[in-house]
Amino acid sequence: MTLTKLSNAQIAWRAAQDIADGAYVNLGIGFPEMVAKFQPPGRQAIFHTENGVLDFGEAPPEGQEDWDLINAGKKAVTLKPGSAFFHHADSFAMVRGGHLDVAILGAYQVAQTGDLANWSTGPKGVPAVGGAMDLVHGAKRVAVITEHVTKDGKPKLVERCTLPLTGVGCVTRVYTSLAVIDIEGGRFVLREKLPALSLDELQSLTGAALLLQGDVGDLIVPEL
Amino acid sequence: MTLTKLSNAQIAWRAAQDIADGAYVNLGIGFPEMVAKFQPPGRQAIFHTENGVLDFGEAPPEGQEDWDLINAGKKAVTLKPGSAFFHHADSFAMVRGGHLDVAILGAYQVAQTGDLANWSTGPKGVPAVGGAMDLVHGAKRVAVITEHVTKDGKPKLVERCTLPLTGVGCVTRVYTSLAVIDIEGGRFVLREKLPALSLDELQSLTGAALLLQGDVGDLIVPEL
Amino acid sequence: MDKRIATLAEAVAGIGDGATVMIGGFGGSGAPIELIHALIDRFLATGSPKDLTVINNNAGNGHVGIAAMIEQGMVRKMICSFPRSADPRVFTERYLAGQIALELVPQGTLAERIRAGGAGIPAFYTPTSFGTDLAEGKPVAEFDGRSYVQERWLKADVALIKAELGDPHGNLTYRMAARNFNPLMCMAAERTVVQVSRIVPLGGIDPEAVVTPGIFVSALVEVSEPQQEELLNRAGATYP
Amino acid sequence: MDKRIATLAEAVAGIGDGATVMIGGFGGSGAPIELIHALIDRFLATGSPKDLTVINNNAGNGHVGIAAMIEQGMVRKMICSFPRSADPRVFTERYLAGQIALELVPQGTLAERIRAGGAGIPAFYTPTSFGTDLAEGKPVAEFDGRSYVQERWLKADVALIKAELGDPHGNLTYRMAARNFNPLMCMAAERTVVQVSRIVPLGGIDPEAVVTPGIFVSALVEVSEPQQEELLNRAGATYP
Repeated sequence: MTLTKLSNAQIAWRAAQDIADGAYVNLGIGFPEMVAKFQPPGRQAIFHTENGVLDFGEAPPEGQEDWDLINAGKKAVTLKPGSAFFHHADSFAMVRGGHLDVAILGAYQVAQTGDLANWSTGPKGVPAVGGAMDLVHGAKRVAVITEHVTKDGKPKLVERCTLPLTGVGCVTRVYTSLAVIDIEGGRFVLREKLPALSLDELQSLTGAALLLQGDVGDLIVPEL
Repeated sequence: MTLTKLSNAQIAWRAAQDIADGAYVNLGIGFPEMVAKFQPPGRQAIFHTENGVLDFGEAPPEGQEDWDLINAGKKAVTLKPGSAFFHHADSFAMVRGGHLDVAILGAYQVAQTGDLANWSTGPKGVPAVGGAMDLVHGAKRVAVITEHVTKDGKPKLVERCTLPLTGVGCVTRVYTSLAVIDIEGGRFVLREKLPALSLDELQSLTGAALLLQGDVGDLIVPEL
Repeated sequence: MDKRIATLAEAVAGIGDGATVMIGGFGGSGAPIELIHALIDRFLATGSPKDLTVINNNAGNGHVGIAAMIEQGMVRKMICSFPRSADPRVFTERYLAGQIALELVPQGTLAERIRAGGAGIPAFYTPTSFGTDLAEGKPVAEFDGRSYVQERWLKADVALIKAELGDPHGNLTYRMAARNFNPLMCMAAERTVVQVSRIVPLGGIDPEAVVTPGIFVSALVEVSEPQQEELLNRAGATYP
Repeated sequence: MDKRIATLAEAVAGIGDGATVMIGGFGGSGAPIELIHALIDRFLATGSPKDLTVINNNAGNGHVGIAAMIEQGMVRKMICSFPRSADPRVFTERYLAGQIALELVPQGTLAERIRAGGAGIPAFYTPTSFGTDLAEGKPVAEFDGRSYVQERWLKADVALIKAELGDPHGNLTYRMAARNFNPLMCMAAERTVVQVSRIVPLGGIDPEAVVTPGIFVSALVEVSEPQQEELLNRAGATYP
């Protein structure tokens, strides 16, 4: 297949377009953090980090880090006017209590039921979970950004997760390198796909049936 | 009977003698608040009030009240250097979490099992509980100060409470107008009594058996 | 994003009949008198909102604030720990006449249930009230040999809050013991409306001094010289 | 009452073999490096304390702080949410060799269990981990049609805490995001020992700015230029 799939930055860009002005957002560690760079002009989201900061900004210039001012990924960040500090119990009250508008997370697998597997690839090695299991049960909207398939070409969108679950029935939208897919009533509903990609091709790269409801939009993302 | 029983102030004085320097103390609304006046010289307790102040001081002069600075009895208080404000959940974390050294409460009835009834005199009228039920389950030591008998001469120290309970098995010491009595192993153990009062007289005013363990001290309190 | 609104009337506009309303304050300290009175104004003008369930530590004092709401017949039920006050007649008479319902909750349990509502904790166990009439009908369980009562979270449609400073994002501070239930109620309502004594610009509150982060606040309105319930009652005030 | 103590050695003197020790911090931010190293010094000098259960968000990084405790063989078990770091080798090797036990707890559940320990709440329900491997063996219950997992409180014999300002009564403030688990752990330990960057006189902290009231603090020691774990690791530091 010679299809040009979206880059990580482009997936992050697409996810950022759905974040409303003034939304409270938590971005998972790693790839999802990139979403913060692509806030549409005129909109300003407020970012939450589990370790106890609301409304933090981008990384400081190298050498100017303050290691008491970090995000959940333990990277140095900066403050914006209107930021606030709080302890971990208050921070996860924000998460679990339904106060975040959006959480955007990475995934190993997402099932058509909304189940998410993103914390463990199995019994080998040292298990580590962090805040992932809390985040999936708090935000009003839990979205995933991910490659559409694994490095060896296996579907990441599946009927049923085979890896250890992070949460049950929690994901409502998936932004992939090929498509935007909602999860509704236990089914994948295709919303947008790369224009060059046929429905059949997309279905063949997806581990569960793609439902169509109304028009499928073109997934068009700028060069980044 | 012409016995001179202790005044409320004297009962409060006696209770205050058992409060160690640096103890964290909650005094119930009303009569127990009087205990704060009688801290022995050289000792300083830190007083907690349920509505969210630690280390408050006595009432301000009339006309200088700030009605945002009140105690649980809704009386104006003052601050001492080293005081702190906190919200109600943190305040009752202090209570329920076992962080207070002593709570001193009033009582309608105390049973030899340590059960306390101090919030309701029965189904008539408007029930109101406040923080009483929390306080009896938090402090390391829950003490009661009370008249030894009711206004019409009935025992307040009883085998079993007949009034609605505030808490089960929570009181460990009772300071009355006649005696100091510990509750141990489901029995009243007499520690001190007014010197002019015979054991038989005290027993006749008490609704459950008084156990003796070692010497009974003289309950001697200054004129106040 | 700017959560500031201009008028008290706007602040209380969305509250519907039958709503559950948390109202901050412990007695008069931290009570949002102006928001409450704006709600009464709306009721007098429109007949709504009525049949409210009000959650507060108390049940009103004198003839202002929550007592005035009850007096106007807006309140169907009180959830509180201590429905007594210096002058509790408004609640007392209606309660004894069977015109208002009461759910009596120990004060610490009330605070913890509200926090649980805000923190996504549907139920918890507490030693408080075990073996008493107030535990009747509630599940009990034993942990490490001690008995506990299961309590459920409390949530509300709206919280009416009084704070000291607020910025456009809704970050708040409180004045002394007026803090009490206010930060907890901010967390536990679908919509949290705050009267603040002073609105400051973004960055006007030290991020380490913020007590309620703005994520818990929906709207704020400045009331620069707020009334104190205690002083109103000492002056024999009534509302309206 | 004066909770100040003079030396780090005194601060960690009472911790016994087999103790459960909460250690504040999220990664290096808020980690009480000097208290941890004082505990290692004691172990090296006396062989005690050993067989510790350590509660922290992480499981050490590099060869300082908690990683150095593990490296010295003082730790029997870690209770944490994320035993990974830039350089997690010390924990990883011992874990894979079966030399150290791990109780993995979701981060928010870890925070809430510690708070519950401090607040006298023996158990609570949370949606977190429902239907996952981490809920195995735990009671579940349904509330309002949704499923939840029951979690127990966490308490400790000792908490080692890093704060910014402290007064002689133990009132504390924290520096920025170094707050994290520290205020919760203060509440949940039998004995709470704090290293502060500066001790101020009574009254030196605005009562409204106090984050941890002194009632939760047993002892404090001034460490005026505390080390930052992140910088130590970037410099390749090891302890001792």
